[in-house]
Amino acid sequence: MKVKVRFFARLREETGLSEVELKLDEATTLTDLIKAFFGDRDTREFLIAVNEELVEADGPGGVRLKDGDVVDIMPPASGG
Amino acid sequence: MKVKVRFFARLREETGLSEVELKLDEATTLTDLIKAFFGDRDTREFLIAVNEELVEADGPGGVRLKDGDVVDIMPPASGG
Amino acid sequence: MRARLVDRISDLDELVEELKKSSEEIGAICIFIGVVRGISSGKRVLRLEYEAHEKLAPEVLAKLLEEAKARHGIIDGAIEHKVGSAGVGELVMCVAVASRHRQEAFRALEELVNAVKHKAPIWKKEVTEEGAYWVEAKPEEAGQGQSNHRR
Amino acid sequence: MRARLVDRISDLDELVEELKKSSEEIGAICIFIGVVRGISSGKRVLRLEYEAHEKLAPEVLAKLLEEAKARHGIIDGAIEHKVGSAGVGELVMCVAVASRHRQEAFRALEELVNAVKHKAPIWKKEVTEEGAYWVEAKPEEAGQGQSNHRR
Repeated sequence: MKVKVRFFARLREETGLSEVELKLDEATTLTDLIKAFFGDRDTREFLIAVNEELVEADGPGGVRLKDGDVVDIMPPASGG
Repeated sequence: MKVKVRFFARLREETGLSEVELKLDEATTLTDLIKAFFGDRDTREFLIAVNEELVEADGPGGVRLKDGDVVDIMPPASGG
Repeated sequence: MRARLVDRISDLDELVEELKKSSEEIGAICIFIGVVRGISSGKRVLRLEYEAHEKLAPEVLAKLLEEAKARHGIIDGAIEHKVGSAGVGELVMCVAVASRHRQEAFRALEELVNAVKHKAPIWKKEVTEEGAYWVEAKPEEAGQGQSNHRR
Repeated sequence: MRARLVDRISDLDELVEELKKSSEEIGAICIFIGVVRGISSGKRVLRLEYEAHEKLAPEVLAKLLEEAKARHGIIDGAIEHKVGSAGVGELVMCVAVASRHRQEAFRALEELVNAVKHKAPIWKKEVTEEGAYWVEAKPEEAGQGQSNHRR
């Protein structure tokens, strides 16, 4: 399957990436995807959205990805 | 001595008086003056100013009046 | 620090500009605005009538601002209170505080609004369809056994 | 209930007028305004740069307003948050709530301001004389062990 990943703010600068298209195994979960970029960093360090809906990467059973998904990886909120 | 007494808001309507000039014995205290108009009502029910300075009518020793004083008798605050 | 009685509450954007001028360290501005409600205790309100001790009220308001500055470390503040007749929807009170961070602004604002209502020699008469009443601070708020008086 | 990202925070007097329109029962309006400080942690600030998730941020802000309405019984509210570059003294955030009485307005306002800072996908970079830093929520505020990251 093909998945688009977008990085925001500090994470865009850290990775040097704004947006990438990835070809993944069908079994790849959201947690696998984050690990591929950020190693063992605590996933609670990120805000994650799939298809522009906020999700819990560590929710029960993990989050399954499917072809065409857009995954947004964002730093924690720091507005105001 | 002569003392001017002014009444505000609800107290002006209750007494029907806006401003009165009184001729008082030299020994008259602020508490005596309030009692003359309002009987035994708790003086904490009023805000009192003498010569446009807020005072505690029931302060230690009471408040002495002198010739020419202006006494303002006001209801408790209710702005906002 | 400006504290005054007014016929009409000032423009808020101008007030914010004025507060901001006092220091480049201001990071938070908090504003409370009192508005005349159309219904009070189930009665239709026609208007409110505010009376104040014209000399004492501004002095008390200024003192409350100074106390809030000392106690909460706010940088600047302003209080305006309406006097005279106010129709439904009219702005009748504005309390604003400017501070470095938001926490002290929240604390100072709430305390100031309560203090204005319970300490400033300002009185409010509610004129409703069923009559006119002098409103007094609720006992639980004022911390004394004061009941409302009807006229 | 309006929640949006803006280039420039709207006129406050217009906002108050708009909030008042939603009900004649409104008696209190509380507003928080965030301002860019000239000094941060002892460094001179040149500007802040705000970035947001353009689709998600307004949705999260709207949800926060709905939650505040349900939890505190406020009548109406509005949130505006700046995106892009903001100079010292510029208004960058405005949260306003309108309610029957002041207590629920104070509670809702403080909770909303904290929630905007800790839940909305909006990020802030501080550009100072000594360098540029992404600012992150302080651990004691966010309730998690997140440290600030320097770039």
